[in-house]
Amino acid sequence: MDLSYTADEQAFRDEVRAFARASLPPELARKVFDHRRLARSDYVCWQDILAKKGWLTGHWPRAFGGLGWTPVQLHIFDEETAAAGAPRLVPFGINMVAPVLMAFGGEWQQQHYLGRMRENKDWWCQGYSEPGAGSDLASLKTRAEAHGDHFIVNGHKTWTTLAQHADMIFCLVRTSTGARKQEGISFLLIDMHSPGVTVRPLIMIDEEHEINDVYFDNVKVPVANLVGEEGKGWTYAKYLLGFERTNIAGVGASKRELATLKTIAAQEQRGGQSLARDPHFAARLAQVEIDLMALETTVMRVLSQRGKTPGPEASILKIRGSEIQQALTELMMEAVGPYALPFVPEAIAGEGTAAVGPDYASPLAARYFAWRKTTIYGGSNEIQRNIIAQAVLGL
Amino acid sequence: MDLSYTADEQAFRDEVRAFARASLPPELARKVFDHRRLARSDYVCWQDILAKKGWLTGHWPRAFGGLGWTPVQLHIFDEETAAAGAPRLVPFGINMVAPVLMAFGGEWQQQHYLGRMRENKDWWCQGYSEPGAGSDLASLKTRAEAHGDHFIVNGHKTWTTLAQHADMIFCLVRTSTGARKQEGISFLLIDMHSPGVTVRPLIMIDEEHEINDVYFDNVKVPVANLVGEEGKGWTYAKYLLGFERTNIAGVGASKRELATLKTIAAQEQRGGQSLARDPHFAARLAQVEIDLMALETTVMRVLSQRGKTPGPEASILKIRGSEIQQALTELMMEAVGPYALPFVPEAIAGEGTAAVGPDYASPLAARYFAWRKTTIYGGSNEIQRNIIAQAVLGL
Amino acid sequence: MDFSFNDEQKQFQESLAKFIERDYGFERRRAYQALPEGFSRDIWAQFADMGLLGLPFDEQYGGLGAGVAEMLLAMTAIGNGLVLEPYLATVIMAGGLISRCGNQAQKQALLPPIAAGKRIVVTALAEPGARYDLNRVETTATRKGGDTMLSGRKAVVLHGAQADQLIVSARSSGDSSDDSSNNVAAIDGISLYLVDRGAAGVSVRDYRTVDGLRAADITFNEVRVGPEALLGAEGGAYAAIDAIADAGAAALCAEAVGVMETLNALTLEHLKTRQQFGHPIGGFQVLQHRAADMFIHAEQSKSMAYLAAMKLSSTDVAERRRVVSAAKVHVGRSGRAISQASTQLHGGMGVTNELAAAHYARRLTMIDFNLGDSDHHLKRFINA
Amino acid sequence: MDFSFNDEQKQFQESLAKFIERDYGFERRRAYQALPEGFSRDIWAQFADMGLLGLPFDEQYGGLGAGVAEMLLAMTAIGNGLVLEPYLATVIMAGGLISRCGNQAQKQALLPPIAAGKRIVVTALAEPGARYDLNRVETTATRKGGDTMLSGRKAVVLHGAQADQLIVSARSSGDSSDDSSNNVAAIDGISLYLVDRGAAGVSVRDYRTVDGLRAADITFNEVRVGPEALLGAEGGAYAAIDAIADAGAAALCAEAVGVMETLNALTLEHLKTRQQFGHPIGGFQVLQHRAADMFIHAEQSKSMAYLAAMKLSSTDVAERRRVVSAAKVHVGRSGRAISQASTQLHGGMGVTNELAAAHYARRLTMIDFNLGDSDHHLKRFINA
Repeated sequence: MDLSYTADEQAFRDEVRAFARASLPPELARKVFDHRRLARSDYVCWQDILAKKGWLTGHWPRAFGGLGWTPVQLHIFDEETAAAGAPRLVPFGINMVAPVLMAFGGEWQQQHYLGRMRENKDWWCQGYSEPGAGSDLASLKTRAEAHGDHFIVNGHKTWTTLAQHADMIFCLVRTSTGARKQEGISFLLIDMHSPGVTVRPLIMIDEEHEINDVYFDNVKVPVANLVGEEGKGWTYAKYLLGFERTNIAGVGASKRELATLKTIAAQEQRGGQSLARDPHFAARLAQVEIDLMALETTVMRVLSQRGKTPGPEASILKIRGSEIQQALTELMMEAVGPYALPFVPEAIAGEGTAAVGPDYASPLAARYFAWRKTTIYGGSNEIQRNIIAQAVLGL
Repeated sequence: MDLSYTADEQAFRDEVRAFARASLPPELARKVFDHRRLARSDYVCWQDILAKKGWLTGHWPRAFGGLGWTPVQLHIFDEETAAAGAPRLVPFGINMVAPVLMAFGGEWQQQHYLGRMRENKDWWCQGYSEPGAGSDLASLKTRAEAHGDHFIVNGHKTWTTLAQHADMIFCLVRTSTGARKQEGISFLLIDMHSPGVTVRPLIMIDEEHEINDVYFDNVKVPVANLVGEEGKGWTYAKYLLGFERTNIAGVGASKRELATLKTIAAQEQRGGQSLARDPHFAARLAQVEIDLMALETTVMRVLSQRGKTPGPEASILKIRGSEIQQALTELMMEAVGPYALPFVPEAIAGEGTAAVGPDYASPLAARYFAWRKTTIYGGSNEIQRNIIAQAVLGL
Repeated sequence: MDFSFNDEQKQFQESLAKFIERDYGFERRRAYQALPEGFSRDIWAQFADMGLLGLPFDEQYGGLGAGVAEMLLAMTAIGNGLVLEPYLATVIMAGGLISRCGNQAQKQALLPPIAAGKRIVVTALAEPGARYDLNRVETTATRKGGDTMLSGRKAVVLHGAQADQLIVSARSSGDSSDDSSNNVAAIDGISLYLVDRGAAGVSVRDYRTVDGLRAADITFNEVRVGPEALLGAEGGAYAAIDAIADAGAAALCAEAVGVMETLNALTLEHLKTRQQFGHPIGGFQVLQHRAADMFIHAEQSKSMAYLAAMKLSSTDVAERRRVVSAAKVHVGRSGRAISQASTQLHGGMGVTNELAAAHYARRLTMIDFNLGDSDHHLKRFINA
Repeated sequence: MDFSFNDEQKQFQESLAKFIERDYGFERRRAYQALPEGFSRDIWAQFADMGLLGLPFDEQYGGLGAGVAEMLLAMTAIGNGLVLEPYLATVIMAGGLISRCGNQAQKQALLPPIAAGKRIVVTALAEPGARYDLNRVETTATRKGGDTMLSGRKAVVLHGAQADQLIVSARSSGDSSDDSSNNVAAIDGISLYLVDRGAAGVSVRDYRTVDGLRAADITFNEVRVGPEALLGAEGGAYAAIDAIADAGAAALCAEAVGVMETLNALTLEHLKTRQQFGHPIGGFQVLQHRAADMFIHAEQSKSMAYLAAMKLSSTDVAERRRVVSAAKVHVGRSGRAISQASTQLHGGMGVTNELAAAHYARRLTMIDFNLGDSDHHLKRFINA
């Protein structure tokens, strides 16, 4: 047992830090620090930079063109890029569908799609949830009927993050109606530019356009885009969920947000003194900081002990990670007091309109509301507690 | 709507206060304020004083020899006697079985038992819980078989509060095994001095002897002691539960404990200043104080709007009342710091042994542990939330 | 001790409920919100017809002379409907200040047109950087001949851009750093002035608030007002400001109770209808208990809102402040808990703009940021 | 970065687990507790045989020279078994102080008999009224010829009456009011002395603690000690006291993790076997989620206990204090949550003395009252 970073890990950290500092455009970092709205081009810009360096997929096995980073290296990479103000990487391709393709995809799928991911050529999104199937994912209704060398897909996905930017979507679709609803589900890759695909925005509580309804109206999908075996989609989906939960801990980003919170608290006043010195506020802030230390250590513990495949313990990371993210948005909103009230979308978008009150204040309330999603998506925290109770504790 | 006390109510408050001040033995009040262990004689002493005045059953209807106090008067009485340092009234007779006898008892039962209660002649206890039937009360197994003019009772009750002092117990017993387990339960009054009744102490987490196992081994009970109809015991028990929950809010006692907590906090030091001035502790104390204000107002609201029969909303009073009682014991224990650790039962019993550390400190940790019972007994808080969800919210 | 409403009050309550149901449905509200002023002048006129706009004013000024119970009912209905109109700012706060501090002429000139819905007056009391401390006033009032020149900035003035007139607090003497906000009587040197929103030197930055209302930051640059603009005694306005802020806080508590009622009802409806795993999700015990806690929070908040409203008329200022702060803390925290639980129970749709519940959750959360948040009032309660 | 134990450590862990299972069952523990000293000298001798009592000491003093991992494993096992023996007080705290401050002769004289289980030494550092601040020392050390006279009182000295010798902090110069406990280097004038428990002028009030251990309040009335009794530099002991208190706090965190593990296991067992309404109560979703939260708390606490243990050897004192305080806060709060949940899930029997779980819950709760509670350490964390 040695809980300090090795010299190699430390060197890697220095390298990532130096690279991020040198290559991340400062105006993009500023937008991230200030919680401004990011455009498609903002994400693509940073991912292109990483792809050129080979770091967009550094955590992939070397066999698939990655650098074979250890989980600890990946953690360092996340932490350092987040601290530098990098936007989060769009996870749906490189972190979610990629492991499924590596484990279950055909050779052409691996070469074609994984290759394009390494070069940041496609924007992927995830077609899981449906209006009637949220936490009860398996009750999905989108159908794919085989017609020779292609499927015809009809149905309605919802809650699809950034689908308006996407080139590709991976979908769970029903290819037969078996006895158990988990059976007969298949895993399909669909080109978002296909005729019959319609994206309709779902405006978020913060008036952000982040999620969408996606409609499939007789969309033709080549059989070559079926992943693995027909009817085995549920197995692949469960395999994928584990990966989704690991990344969802979001330690790197939360550490950056904690630092921002401290900066804000130092500038705000309460009763004639700095809010950071207010004992009650300081205690709440410290509690989140301690929780985050515990989470980070747990992440390291899980990663360094078990290698890359996360067990049901990953549910802890999802639960605590999302709760901490929410606590940070809540404290930030409270920190600015009455200036949490003004809502000036143009200022949040960074479109030149001045904010009302301190510049940092304007996105905070909207962000608090939007961040309530983190305990809902990726398997709600209630579902995660069910998983712990059943899969870990045997209840 | 007028939320102030009427002149009559104010006069009643003055009368109760003056009486308590004049008649409650100061050494008994001291024991109560200092959380010392109370002997049987302590309870009996105060109840005799009240009985002589007619106030032990002041809240009973005049038809049954009470004074017909309004719920607001009863609240004032509870509050003023608690503030004076009176021990709580043993509720099992006057507050629990009494309403059942008034509603469902025969004339002899009413005259005999209610009469003796008014004069504080019997100590009552409650025979509901069994080892296999806690929250699932209806699965009780104690049997009563009719043999001419008496029943023969066999079984095992547990968690029976102060049974070691009791003259009488009211019991739920099974008189037949019907289709639904709620059927075939009868409500029986049993003389604790009958042959075949054995009381075995269950030592509490604070080493207090407060609860007991009660065993019935071929105990003869006259048929005259059957309340209402055979097989209708479950109905009476549910009727009784409502009364139990109202009293359980414990506002008067919690107000006294809050005052005690403030006194302790003013005497304890943290970091060179009074604990009462410590912002973090003060904030926690204030939160409980505010919760208690809300609870008290809710009690008044429920009582003054609905008269004496409490609906399922009484579950709120049970839940919040017990949570506040626990929060008070917890803060008190924390207030004394390391001196929460010493455990000197003789000092807690007030048997002349000096306490370790401040006198007020010695019972506090034990009391914290014992008070965890308040969210368990009288229908656990989980059961109460089930009741709200189902009976109030229709889920 | 009597918590019940009399028949007249019950009738009032029912008529309010009918009005909200008929004229303030979710889609209608959206339409009002999209109007240039962010609320409906038609609705405002109907409020006037119903007597709502003069509810607490003396009858001689066109009011109904109603008491605390009616205020509770009106604000609860406003919460039920998520009403956008400037009732709090104009009737409770500005109307309250005028009733309390105004001279006969001012009352005569201002209250009847407010009650008739012809004029909107709002209060501009808080300043940037002062957070929730209304005694930290840096706006200056300087005598110039018989007139007074006002200079300074007011922050997050509710409906500031839609008002005809503003009641502005300014410092006519002393400075703000020597005030302890808990010693009301000792705070000195603050005066109130009536200012036309269109007066020279007044500049208004109008914006939406995150809970769907309108507010403004307002700058006063050498704004000249005459002697008739002074409301109440020069330098002696703080006690009135403090009292009216408490009246506003109590009204917000009642509004929050209304929001809680409707939000809880919407959430229950969702729990009973939304199917997952083949059953309504309201069958899950964890969600049942969460709903039970929401109910408990709302009931306890209602108790505190009643208590605070009752104490508004208390002659014991310390007791009034203590109870109003307790209520604001309780309602603030309960509101946070209810809005978070409701969002969670609604699942994905709960964080979209399309759901009525999302709007209720936002308002319920942001009420806490008006007239002192839970932390502010907890501190005031402790120091009371 | 490696959180795994090596084979030798795993073996050590297994042998500890076996020992606890075989020799420290609930009924056996009850019997040890009933012994006059409140623990078993036999067990203590077995600990010595296993090398536990010299675990962290240098090999030249009869120790094993083991590191942080072994300490974590030993303390976790102590928590698993709810061990009554004075391991923390003697091995971690007193042994730690001697190792750190003692001269060659003192180490030679004291450590081997401690490691052999022949002598029990404990620390007497805290004072009545000082709460958890070990720098608030009012016990005086006055020179009298070549000797030193000690006078004062020490509070809640763990196993004080069972110890052969005490390590007592006393003020040889200065006074306690001018110390800021967060500036370790600046705290001056505190010295450590070795005192025989039976020395003239030492009076001991022995008592049980609410979590089943033994402690004592000890009065020193003009107790004479020779120059050889001074441990470390005169007036310069505070840095060592602070470091050892942190070592003790980290050890308590590891012990708490062991208590949590067993308490969670007992609770799970109860949930799986206790029947209500015809099913095991572990089928109720609300109880399942509560159990899930208990598991999460325990896992997070384990992480913090590891982190704190690792930082004990850090040369950055501020960082060590910050992390140890964070761990103590986290473990304290998690322990409270787990013990409360466990009691509730056990129902009525959970608050009787007859259930093992009740004893685990008590210890878990009271650990927080040793070497600084959550509030104390939260403040230290904030000021770090």
